[in-house]
Amino acid sequence: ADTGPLRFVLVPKVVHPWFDKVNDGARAAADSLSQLTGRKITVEYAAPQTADVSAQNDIIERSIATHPAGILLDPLDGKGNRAAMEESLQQGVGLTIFDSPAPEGLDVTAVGADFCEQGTLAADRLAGLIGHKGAVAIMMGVPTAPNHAERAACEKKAFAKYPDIKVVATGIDNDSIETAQKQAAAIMQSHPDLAGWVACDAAGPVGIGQAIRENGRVGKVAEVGLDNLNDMIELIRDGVAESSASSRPEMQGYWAVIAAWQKAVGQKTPKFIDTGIDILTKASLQAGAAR
Amino acid sequence: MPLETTVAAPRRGIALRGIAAHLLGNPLGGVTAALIIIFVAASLLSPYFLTGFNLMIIARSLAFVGLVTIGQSVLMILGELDLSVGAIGGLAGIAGGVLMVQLGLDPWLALLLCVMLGGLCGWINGTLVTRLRLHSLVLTIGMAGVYGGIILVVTKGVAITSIPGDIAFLGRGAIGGVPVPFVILLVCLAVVAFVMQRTPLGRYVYAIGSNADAARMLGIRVNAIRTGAFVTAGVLSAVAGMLMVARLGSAQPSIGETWVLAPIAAAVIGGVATTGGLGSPLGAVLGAVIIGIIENIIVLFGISPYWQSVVSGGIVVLAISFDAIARRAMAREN
Amino acid sequence: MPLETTVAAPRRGIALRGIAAHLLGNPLGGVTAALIIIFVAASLLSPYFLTGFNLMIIARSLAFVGLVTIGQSVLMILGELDLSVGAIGGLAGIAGGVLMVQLGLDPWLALLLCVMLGGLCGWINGTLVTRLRLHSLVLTIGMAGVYGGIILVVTKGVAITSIPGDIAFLGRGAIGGVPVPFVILLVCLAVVAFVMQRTPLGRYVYAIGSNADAARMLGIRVNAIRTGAFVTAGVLSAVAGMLMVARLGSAQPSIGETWVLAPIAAAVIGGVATTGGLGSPLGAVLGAVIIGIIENIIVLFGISPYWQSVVSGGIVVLAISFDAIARRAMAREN
Amino acid sequence: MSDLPGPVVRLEAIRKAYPGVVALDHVDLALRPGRVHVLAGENGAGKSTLIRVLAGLVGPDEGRIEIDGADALADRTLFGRIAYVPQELNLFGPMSVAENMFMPFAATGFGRLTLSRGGMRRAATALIERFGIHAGPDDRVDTISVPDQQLLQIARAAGRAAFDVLILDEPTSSLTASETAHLFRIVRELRAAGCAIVFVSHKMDEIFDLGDDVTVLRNGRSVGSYEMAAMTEHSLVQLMAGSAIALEERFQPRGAGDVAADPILSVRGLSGPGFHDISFELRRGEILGFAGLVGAGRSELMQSIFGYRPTRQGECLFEGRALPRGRPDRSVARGMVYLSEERKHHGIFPRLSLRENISLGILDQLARGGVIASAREGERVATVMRDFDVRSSSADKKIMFLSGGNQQKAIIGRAMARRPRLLIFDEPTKGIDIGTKFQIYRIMQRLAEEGVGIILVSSEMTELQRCASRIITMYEGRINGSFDQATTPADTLVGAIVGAGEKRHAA
Ligand SMILES: Nc1ncnc2c1ncn2[C@@H]1O[C@H](COP(=O)(O)OP(=O)(O)OP(=O)(O)O)[C@@H](O)[C@H]1O
Ligand SMILES: Nc1ncnc2c1ncn2[C@@H]1O[C@H](COP(=O)(O)OP(=O)(O)OP(=O)(O)O)[C@@H](O)[C@H]1O
Ligand SMILES: O[C@@H]1[C@@H](O)[C@@H](O)CO[C@H]1O
Ligand SMILES: [Mg+2]
Ligand SMILES: [Mg+2]
Repeated sequence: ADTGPLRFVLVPKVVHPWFDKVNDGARAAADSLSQLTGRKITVEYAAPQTADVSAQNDIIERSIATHPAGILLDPLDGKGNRAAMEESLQQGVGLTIFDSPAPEGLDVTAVGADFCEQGTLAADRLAGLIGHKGAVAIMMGVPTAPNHAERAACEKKAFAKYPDIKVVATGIDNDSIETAQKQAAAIMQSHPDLAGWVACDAAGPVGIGQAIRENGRVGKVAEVGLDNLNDMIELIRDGVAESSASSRPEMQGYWAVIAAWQKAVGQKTPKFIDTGIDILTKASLQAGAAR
Repeated sequence: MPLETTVAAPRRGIALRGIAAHLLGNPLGGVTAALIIIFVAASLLSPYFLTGFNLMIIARSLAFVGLVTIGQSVLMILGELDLSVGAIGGLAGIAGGVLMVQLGLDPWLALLLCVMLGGLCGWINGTLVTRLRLHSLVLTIGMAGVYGGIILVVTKGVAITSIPGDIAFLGRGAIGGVPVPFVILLVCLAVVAFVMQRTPLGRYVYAIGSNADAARMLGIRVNAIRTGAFVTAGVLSAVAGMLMVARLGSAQPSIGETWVLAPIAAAVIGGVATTGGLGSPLGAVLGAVIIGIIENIIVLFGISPYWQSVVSGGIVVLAISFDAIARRAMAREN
Repeated sequence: MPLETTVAAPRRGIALRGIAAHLLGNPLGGVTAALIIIFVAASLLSPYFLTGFNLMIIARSLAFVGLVTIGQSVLMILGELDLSVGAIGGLAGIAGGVLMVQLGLDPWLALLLCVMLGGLCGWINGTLVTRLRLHSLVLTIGMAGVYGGIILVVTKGVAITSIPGDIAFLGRGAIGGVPVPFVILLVCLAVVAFVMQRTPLGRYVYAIGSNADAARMLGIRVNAIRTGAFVTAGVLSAVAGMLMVARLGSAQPSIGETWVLAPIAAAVIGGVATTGGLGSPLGAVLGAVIIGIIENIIVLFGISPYWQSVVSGGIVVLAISFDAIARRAMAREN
Repeated sequence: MSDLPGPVVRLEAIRKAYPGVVALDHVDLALRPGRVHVLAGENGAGKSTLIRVLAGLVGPDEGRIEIDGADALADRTLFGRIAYVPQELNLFGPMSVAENMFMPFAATGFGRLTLSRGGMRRAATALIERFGIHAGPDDRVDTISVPDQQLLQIARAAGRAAFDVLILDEPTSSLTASETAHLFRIVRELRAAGCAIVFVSHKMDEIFDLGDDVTVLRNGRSVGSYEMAAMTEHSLVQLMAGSAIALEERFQPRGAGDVAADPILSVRGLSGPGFHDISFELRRGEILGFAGLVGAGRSELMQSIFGYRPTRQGECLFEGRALPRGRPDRSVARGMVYLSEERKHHGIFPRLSLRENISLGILDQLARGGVIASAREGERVATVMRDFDVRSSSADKKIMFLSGGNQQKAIIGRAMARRPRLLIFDEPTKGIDIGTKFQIYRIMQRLAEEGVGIILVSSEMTELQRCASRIITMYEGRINGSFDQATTPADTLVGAIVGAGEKRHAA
């Protein structure tokens, strides 16, 4: 009986290029599973237009209504998404979480990186760049998003290790480059002595980089970015940001589909799948390009 | 329509045209017809559409925008617009979070206070508009900045979590399978529609929207009624905001951000004119149902998120065009 | 006003009141007075305000919203509103990116095509509004979704970078110390203001806005002029969008997102009524200057970003209240 | 009629139906150059509709329109030969007098690419003088008085280049006697120059003063066309109404003005924008007339008493208690009603139905436990429609689709249905046919005899003489006389309203 097509719905935080990479990975996994199993396996992409939990909940619920074989979700808000996630399980639609730690008490698999480690890496690297002293700022992403919150918390903890470093400002970009740019510009206006930036999502470091450039602070304000959007890579190439601690979105999408498929066919799945972190620098990018 | 038509139609009589004529004669005809068409099309095109679960989630997610639409439609009938209704809803939600979580107030008391806060915001809008004779559109653009800004100041953009479970059923519960927020929407709609259709106060609202000077000359308390309408809109937005908090279990600073244009579009689709004096809250809510169904089927059909805005915008355009085209076609027939 | 008043005023005459009366007698009086007050206050409160560099920043950032404001104000004088002007600006910018970068077209040709694209979008809006007699507010809410959605479809949210440097000076250059975008704003304003005040066409716009039926009865081509105004607004938005691309050196999908409410608020602050027939593009642009200065001083004063929206919203409210209060005070005096 | 010139315009078998009514049913009309052709008929008879067809603004369902022998429905440019003054003001309020006069400029020779402002201003000044408009060419139209707006509307149609036919649909309904006389002089000049003129009025003296021919309409049908010379007032009224009316009837309330009793309204030293130091008393059961020229300040005074406009000084006592200023709602709550002369701006709710328009004034009386009793509403509205002869195919028709006179009757009915204790009527019978006018006078008389105090502001001297017990005259914002109607010769009254014997303001 188990030869019919399987359809998964992928629900990211928001319409965003980073999630396109996740989607690419997910499709790759679906294609190879289709080949391996002979069953038609597809991934449908359903994203909220803004990073708004209630909009995301609506999308989750509407997806449940189509009875897919499983939902792959990147929750915007552990608590705010709770009801929708429970609904999914109640309706018999399996849930796989990606880009996020697993929500407590739910029978789900989580795919992602060690976000705390990712934040810590970025913060430590920035601390080194500014000689372990000075004023720094954190761009917090979507503060309710579990992975963003974890990164922010660990970045703060990392900075706290250095007595001469002070976190003087935090911004919130809600995963929007434009918001990040505005926030960063305003924060640099009110903190002329700012020495460096870290961020908590993929949009944040791009906006920060643009603001640094627009305000003529390149070389004066350091940035260690996050993730590997094209704009981020360009910022590193141009020397606006020194480096980036990047999770691997394609891998997350890939493994999320694998886990969801396992769940759909009744196999046991691990609680957590770690997809790892890359550190991108001008040098590593050149090496990559050379390869 | 001339007398002859009503007599002639059954004679020529395709039943369908009879129905169409009837619908077009009724002020709610256009929106009802559009709704039926969209509903039937959705049912035919997606097997998931007509399931109980799907209808339930449509009803639930409709409730929030629907409540705001009721208030906005009353203001529009009066010839005003309030672009701060979304911010008021968000502010009420955040205030609820602060009162319940940070100050530990009894959730029900907090709820009451927040709804009153919504009324207060509406009262401020109304008083500024009437006392200073300001232009409500721009005043409320400004006030949306103020109320929305206060949300930011209070929360710094971070949601307030751990809302007490006591009120959760307001957002998540169901009564006989019908989601509680939807029940609340229906109750509010019934009350407002009744007032608008059957009481002097409601008639006065239409009168003011049709000719405010003449209304004042008749001894109608134009300013008091205007202010009252702003208060009503504020209260309804606050209710929507609190229901959203109850549903999410957290007070998000983004609550209400999408409650500004959609209710206006819904009201116009439902036959309310921005120039005042025309339409009804019921029509406006039917307009909101249309928008809600559109959003639902976009996901059901698996339309790419990149195309969603094109599609939903396009359908809004179609929905208002439909009415216009149908009326003109009928007019040409006769 | 009775004859006596006009005679009596100078007799009572304190000079300041004379100026005030003169300002209030002039349709641009309110906005000019508010502008002067804000300007003086800003100069006194911040030593950085009156520096050449700062004034240049204000002028440059004003240019974009200012261009959109001109188009929107013409539509408002006509009694229409276009909420898709921002999306049109963004779409033109993105189209510019595609044509120049992805298709390698000559930048100047691309620029021309994009401006024409803006006109086309405006023409679509205008044609739908006039042919189907649709409500422009809601039609353009829908069209904003469509145009904005196309941006998303084309870019998938990713900016198009490496715009050829040829056109950079349009966005970043200066002529005699005056930023090029600002010069373009002034030129467009001069042309539109001249047309509106001194040509039959412009006066027809006012006539249609104040009494469309009477205008039609006199044989004025109401629909053609309406459509033309939408086209004008589309063209001006596209110009703003292209200038923004030239300035940023990349076509951001977010261009234009903030060009919707601010121009409407600016126009109303500058004396344009949403009901039509009143105000002028010059007044509207002065309104935009007020908003621009407000945004500037918020940054100069280092107001916390969390408070910015409260402050700017509050100042918009003050700016429109100012006019109202001053007029009423003068009226009471007499 | 054989020696007359042939018709310049001929309408044949015109039919026009609106939902529920046949407004015109095979109506013929022939207009000859150099003649004033009166259209007469009761409210809703179809006069304005016929005129709109003639002006090319409304396409007839059936029939033929010949202008200069050619088919105008085939060649619509022929309608350019017809100048038209609509019954309702239709101006561009926020624009200047000059612009209103010469819109659209290209057609009037003041602008191809750019406007010739100076030329326009000069030409406007000439027309302003010719038509006796109290305004400058640069004044904003919405700041000039209603009568001046009316004159402007006429000047716009009649003042410019070539036309063969001038249509005046109730041009005098908001003009006073002297302005009317002025207008008639101009019309006669045009007639002498060979223009055909269509004239509609409900004022008998005007019809007989100006008319050469008359076509009578009744219920959308033509009763016939006649030479004016062969008509008397009685015969014309009989043709219009289908039955005779006693034109000599008077409506002074009997036993009016009990001088001993407390006055229902006393105004003391009231000043405000447009009027100064006004004092008078209105007694129970009296109809107090107010006469004056345009801009005499009567409307502003009445609106200030009512609380709609601000006052600067003085007080108003209504039944012994001061009326709060600026609160028309309080005035209404205490039993006062004001009917404005500006039907379009202050009277009707255009987008609401006739039923809603009427019941809005009495909703508090119609509500039971806060809810409007629909059955009662229907009855009361039907009563008002019957008493005031409001003709409409249905009470649910939007009032803006009713004829002007029927709109007016509806709002008078609304005002009276409230059963107020004090009624202020500002030009109440504007545009109302003579039969209904007399009916309204009768109801006013009855109300007064029941103890209601009535103030009647009117520019029709005959109306004041028919109804008022006393007449107060105003000149330039001040009261300059108070006359017992019964004993005062008309000349004395007219002398007072034009300010004879007073020091005139040096303008
Ligand atoms: N100088 C002026 N400028 C502008 N408007 C004026 C001026 N003088 C008078 N008016 C307007 O003209 C109108 C005439 O005044 P009002 O109606 O009070 O006089 P009235 O005696 O009632 O005249 P009418 O017979 O026209 O009713 C008012 O509406 C007033 O606003
Ligand atoms: N646009 C319309 N829609 C519906 N009915 C209309 C419309 N225009 C006129 N009518 C109806 O046609 C009839 C004739 O109206 P018309 O205005 O021609 O009367 P009139 O003779 O000018 O009356 P009055 O003396 O009151 O001005 C009325 O019953 C009116 O209700
Ligand atoms: O992990 C985050 C995602 O959650 C999304 O916010 C995009 O940026 C990435 O860094
Ligand atoms: Mg008429
Ligand atoms: Mg008057």
